[in-house]
Amino acid sequence: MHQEQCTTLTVLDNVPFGTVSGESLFFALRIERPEWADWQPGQFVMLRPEGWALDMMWARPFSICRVSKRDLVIFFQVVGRGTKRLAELKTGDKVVVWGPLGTPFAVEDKTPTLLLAGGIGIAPLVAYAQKHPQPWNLHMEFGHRMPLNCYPFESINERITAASHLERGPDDLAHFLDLIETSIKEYAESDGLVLACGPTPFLRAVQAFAAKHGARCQLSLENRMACGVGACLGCVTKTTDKMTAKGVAAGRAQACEHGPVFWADQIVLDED
Amino acid sequence: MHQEQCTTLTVLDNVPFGTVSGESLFFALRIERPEWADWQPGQFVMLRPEGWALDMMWARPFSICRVSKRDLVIFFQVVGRGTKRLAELKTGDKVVVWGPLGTPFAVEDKTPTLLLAGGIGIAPLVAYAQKHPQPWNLHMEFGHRMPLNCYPFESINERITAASHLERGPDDLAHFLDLIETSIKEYAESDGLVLACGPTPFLRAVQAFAAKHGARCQLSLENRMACGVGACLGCVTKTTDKMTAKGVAAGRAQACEHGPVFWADQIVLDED
Amino acid sequence: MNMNVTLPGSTGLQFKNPILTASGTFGYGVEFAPYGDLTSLGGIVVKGLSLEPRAGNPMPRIAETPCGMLNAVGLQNSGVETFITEKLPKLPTDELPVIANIYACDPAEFGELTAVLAAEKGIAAIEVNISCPNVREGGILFGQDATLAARVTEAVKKAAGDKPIIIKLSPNVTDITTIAKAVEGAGADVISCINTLSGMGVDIRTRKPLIANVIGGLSGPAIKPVALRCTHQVCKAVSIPVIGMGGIASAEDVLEFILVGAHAVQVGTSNFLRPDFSFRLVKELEQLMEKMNITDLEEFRGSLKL
Amino acid sequence: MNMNVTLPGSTGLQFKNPILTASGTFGYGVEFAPYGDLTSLGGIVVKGLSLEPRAGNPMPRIAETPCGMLNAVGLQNSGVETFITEKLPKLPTDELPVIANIYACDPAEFGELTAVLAAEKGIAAIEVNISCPNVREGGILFGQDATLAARVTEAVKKAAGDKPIIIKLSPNVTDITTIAKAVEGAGADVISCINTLSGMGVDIRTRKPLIANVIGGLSGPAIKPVALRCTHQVCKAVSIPVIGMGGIASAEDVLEFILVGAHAVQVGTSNFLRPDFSFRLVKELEQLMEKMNITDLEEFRGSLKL
Ligand SMILES: Cc1cc2nc3c(=O)[nH]c(=O)nc-3n(C[C@H](O)[C@H](O)[C@H](O)COP(=O)(O)OP(=O)(O)OC[C@H]3O[C@@H](n4cnc5c(N)ncnc54)[C@H](O)[C@@H]3O)c2cc1C
Ligand SMILES: Cc1cc2nc3c(=O)[nH]c(=O)nc-3n(C[C@H](O)[C@H](O)[C@H](O)COP(=O)(O)OP(=O)(O)OC[C@H]3O[C@@H](n4cnc5c(N)ncnc54)[C@H](O)[C@@H]3O)c2cc1C
Ligand SMILES: Cc1cc2nc3c(=O)[nH]c(=O)nc-3n(C[C@H](O)[C@H](O)[C@H](O)COP(=O)(O)O)c2cc1C
Ligand SMILES: Cc1cc2nc3c(=O)[nH]c(=O)nc-3n(C[C@H](O)[C@H](O)[C@H](O)COP(=O)(O)O)c2cc1C
Ligand code: FES
Ligand code: FES
Repeated sequence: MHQEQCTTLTVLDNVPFGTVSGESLFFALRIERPEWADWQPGQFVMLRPEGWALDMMWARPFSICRVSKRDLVIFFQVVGRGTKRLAELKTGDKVVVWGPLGTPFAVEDKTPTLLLAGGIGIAPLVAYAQKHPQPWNLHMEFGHRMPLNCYPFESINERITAASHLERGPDDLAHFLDLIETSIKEYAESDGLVLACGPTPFLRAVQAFAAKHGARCQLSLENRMACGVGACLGCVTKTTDKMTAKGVAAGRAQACEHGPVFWADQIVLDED
Repeated sequence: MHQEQCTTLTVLDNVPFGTVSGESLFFALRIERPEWADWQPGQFVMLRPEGWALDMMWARPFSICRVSKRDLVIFFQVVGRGTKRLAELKTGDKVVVWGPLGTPFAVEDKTPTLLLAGGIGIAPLVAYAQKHPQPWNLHMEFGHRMPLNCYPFESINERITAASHLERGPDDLAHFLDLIETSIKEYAESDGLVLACGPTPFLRAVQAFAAKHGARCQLSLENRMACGVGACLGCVTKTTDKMTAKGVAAGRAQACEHGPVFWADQIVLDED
Repeated sequence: MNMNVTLPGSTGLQFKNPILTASGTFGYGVEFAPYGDLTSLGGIVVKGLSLEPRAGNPMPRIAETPCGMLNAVGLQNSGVETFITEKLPKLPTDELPVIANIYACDPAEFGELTAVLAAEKGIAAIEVNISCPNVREGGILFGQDATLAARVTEAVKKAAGDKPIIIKLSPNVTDITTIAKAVEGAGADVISCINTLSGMGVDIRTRKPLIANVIGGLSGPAIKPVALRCTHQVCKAVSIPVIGMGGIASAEDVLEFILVGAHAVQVGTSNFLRPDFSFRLVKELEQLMEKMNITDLEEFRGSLKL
Repeated sequence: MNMNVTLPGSTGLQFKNPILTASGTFGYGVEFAPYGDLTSLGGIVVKGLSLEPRAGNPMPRIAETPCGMLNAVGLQNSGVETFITEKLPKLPTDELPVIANIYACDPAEFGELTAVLAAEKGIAAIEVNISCPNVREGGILFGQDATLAARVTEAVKKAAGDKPIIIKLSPNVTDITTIAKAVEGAGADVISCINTLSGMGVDIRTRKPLIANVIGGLSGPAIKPVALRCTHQVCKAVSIPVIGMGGIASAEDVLEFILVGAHAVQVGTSNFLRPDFSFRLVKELEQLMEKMNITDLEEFRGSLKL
């Protein structure tokens, strides 16, 4: 019935993108293509190097950024112990991968669709722009703190319009949020679609603007995950009474199964 | 006062030796030369790859097989989890190394010296033959179960005589032990020196023969070790009342500090 | 080769191999169906059930630790009724022993819950969580006090009809054998051990606990030595069968628990290493037994040389 | 930056930084002198001492486990007299607080041992191991029973003169706070926690236990969540200072124990990762504090947000 698979795949290469004070913190990890029948943007994989032995038990979730005939590419940022060790992966190393997992972003061919990306949250939206049947209906606003060449901004489908905003301090942030609110309001008025992925404070702002202006909006969450398949209940998000997904009970939905993409009005974002 | 050091070194290469049913189980691991003032055959290093993170906490002890201007070479056999992962080490990987540790083999320039090696126990004796000031006084008997090309037998100092014995079953073993007993008896009669390194049952046989014929004999033990510096008391061996080493008390001596090389009449070998 | 396990006594419990999955780590089974054949497992123990739906603990609920993890999921579940009507029918219960894991706040509620499940043909046995350290309303107490543990056991036994009952012990006690003997005396058919160790983690940057509940349960290979010690002690202390668990991550680990006397094992946290972990483990155990010339597990069981 | 630690109360104990080395993992200090400057450490706790020499447990005594190890060394030592005459003079006791760790079979012997050490100028404090799970003659009992723990504490306190006494607690109890309060009440100046968890390992091929003593003590990063939970609970339960330990393997780990309220920490099993581990840790802690803008540890201590 499902099509998820779990396989051990070989790393093709692990390419650093840009540098921050001389350090490489962003990588495009390219691995053998898994034998998937299909996948959709917004879905993710769980990935765990075999070399981790038992020290770190959990795989890490990453958005699918690109799948070609030969490879699967994810794009990641070093933030902690796991991603630090992912950065050390070399050609020929083995990784365990399962997926494609989760609920993808809504695709409405003819609807004007606004893509809001914060930092590394750009990864699934790169895939979205690539796979969309009518990309001329898409526009992206991308806010980031690190130099632009740290992110796969260049590789965004050329047929969509996209603007990037470097955030150097509170003023830049305020400006970016204003801009986002204005855009969300516009898209709401034309019954457009707003899709957002990024850090939680960013998603909280988007959620508030969408509620205020009545925009149809989806958010992609990055909750901590252990199993990735809906079993451990570690990644749940609180739901509102607007939640309609089948199988969601007790006001809690697993982000790995019923998300990571949720309709903004169906969830309550946690405090941290 | 001491000269041991602990440093992080780079792997130069990790060369498989021979194969057993198609599998590589023996390796010569070559790493950067540590900055040691001096070392002596029979001494060992503790070695732990940085990539082990916290999963396996202990370094593993290995005899020093060769030290040149450029490199330090150890020779190892895959027997368990740790050595299996050592076999995966690649050029450029980092290993933590401390040493040279322990008490070396006795060197008596002019004394006829018999080297008894069992399997991977050949490693420190390769170093011994290489460094001995008068190698023409040395003779080696080498017993092994795996094909000869699995071991560094070829690289033994050409100026010593050496015989190898493949053990295919109980008959070969009995024959080898007979031969060893005869040799030990001969060396005992000429007040020679007998040095042995190999699996515990082998050492136990050598110890018994040496006692029986009154040979001056040293054994190199391979006890399980955690610290390598005499602190954890995990590697101790029982001692006899002939033990004279300073600081040994309560009938127990740390193999890492007072050994790994002991006079055969000063220790009691454990049951397993 | 015989991997078959029949629990002695009147339980009638049979597994086609000794590998079961542990409660809370394998969902309701269906989540793992895309990754392997559920009926190849010895059995599954489903996520803890309560009489009424529960929202569980606040987030964050899980944190990774060296060779293990902490959890304070706190028994989020949609209640026993929903389980019976929505989840159970999806499972191949004819070919797969499905064990219900239950949790309640007092012996009477334990009894009520048991009665509901006892009526279900698809349920092979009932595992009683007297040891959950996560829920504040007394959760930890049942498992840490011999008298309370016995009282819960009696209440469940009375309501269980002919369903075997398994009491799951906590390691967070001074002497686990006291509790084991108490629940054996009170009528337990089987003991399973261990539940998680009481642990904690903090984030030095936010200065907050890693999980909202502050204290959570530690599981995974980190706790295997403790689990093996508990299983060994319990096997020596009681004469009912024991199901061992705690940190199992390889076929060797499975045999370790059987060597100290367990009849079967459960795999928990390792299911997160990869979702096909338990399915692969069944095959690896078969290969290992072959390599080690173990033709009958019952012969190997408890053969530790002391 | 102020890494200095002064224990409150009448103990007079001062460390130049909060990093001490744990008993049994750092020998008598001298073994590690070739790898770093002993006086750069906050202090060292030497291997457990007894009144008479002891041969310790049979071999094998140690086994590696996931993110940890088991040990049943069993207090091999050449007796307190030999320590005083042969080991202590080799240590730079003027610049380095050297803490003696002691073990005995009954309160009277604990007292006798303490009296011998109390006379030594070079000893900064006495740490009392009431929690060793390795020695069969009652070792485990003192630490698992509040009354016995208090009795040992009183005996040691009476004999200690003005030397501060540190009681080291075992985690192998249902409620560690009961024991903590009992030893505080009996006059302990400081509590250290935790000693090892009771664990076990077996070899499926030889069918024998991994360590000859069958049951041993589990230590290392595997137990850090349990150690942190115990330290947190004890810090809340008592008002005397607490030294935390269990699985510390990084500067972050040190701050975690201080965050839950510990005044200082001890590093054990991680000394086996590399013999210069503790020396490096002191420097790493300094760097981390700088990076995190912690100028005073006392301000950071116990600032966990609950
Ligand atoms: C569905 C999904 C898709 C994702 N896609 C991407 C992607 O395409 N590229 C990318 O770089 N990252 C992505 N992330 C986030 C990524 O999974 C985390 O950055 C990573 O797991 C952190 O692991 P770590 O061991 O380095 O950090 P840790 O040491 O575990 O933690 C470091 C910090 O990251 C936080 N963290 C830990 N785990 C997660 C997690 N699973 N998600 C978010 N934060 C976490 C911690 O709370 C902590 O603050 C995605 C997350 C999810 C859930
Ligand atoms: C002083 C000394 C010098 C040595 N020199 C060499 C050498 O030059 N080449 C070489 O291949 N090996 C040498 N050894 C043995 C080597 O250290 C072990 O084979 C290795 O530690 C096993 O690690 P593992 O993780 O693969 O095995 P494990 O999985 O830990 O254990 C596998 C088996 O090896 C045994 N074992 C574990 N640790 C040790 C140990 N430290 N010593 C002996 N047996 C152990 C176990 O009891 C078990 O039976 C030496 C040992 C010592 C003490
Ligand atoms: C995320 C998670 C949820 C759990 N939920 C339950 C539960 O609902 N009921 C229960 O009895 N045990 C529960 N447990 C405990 C496990 O069943 C098992 O006893 C424990 O994790 C030890 O095994 P392991 O080390 O193999 O994981 C849970 C464990 C984890 C990791
Ligand atoms: C090999 C070894 C020997 C030990 N010996 C003693 C001892 O003699 N006295 C004692 O109080 N604790 C002893 N311990 C316990 C440690 O001091 C410490 O409490 C425990 O290992 C937890 O810390 P860790 O996880 O950092 O190792 C020993 C631990 C190990 C690993
Ligand atoms: S990660 Fe386990 S339920 Fe989502
Ligand atoms: S290995 Fe620690 S004393 Fe020898």
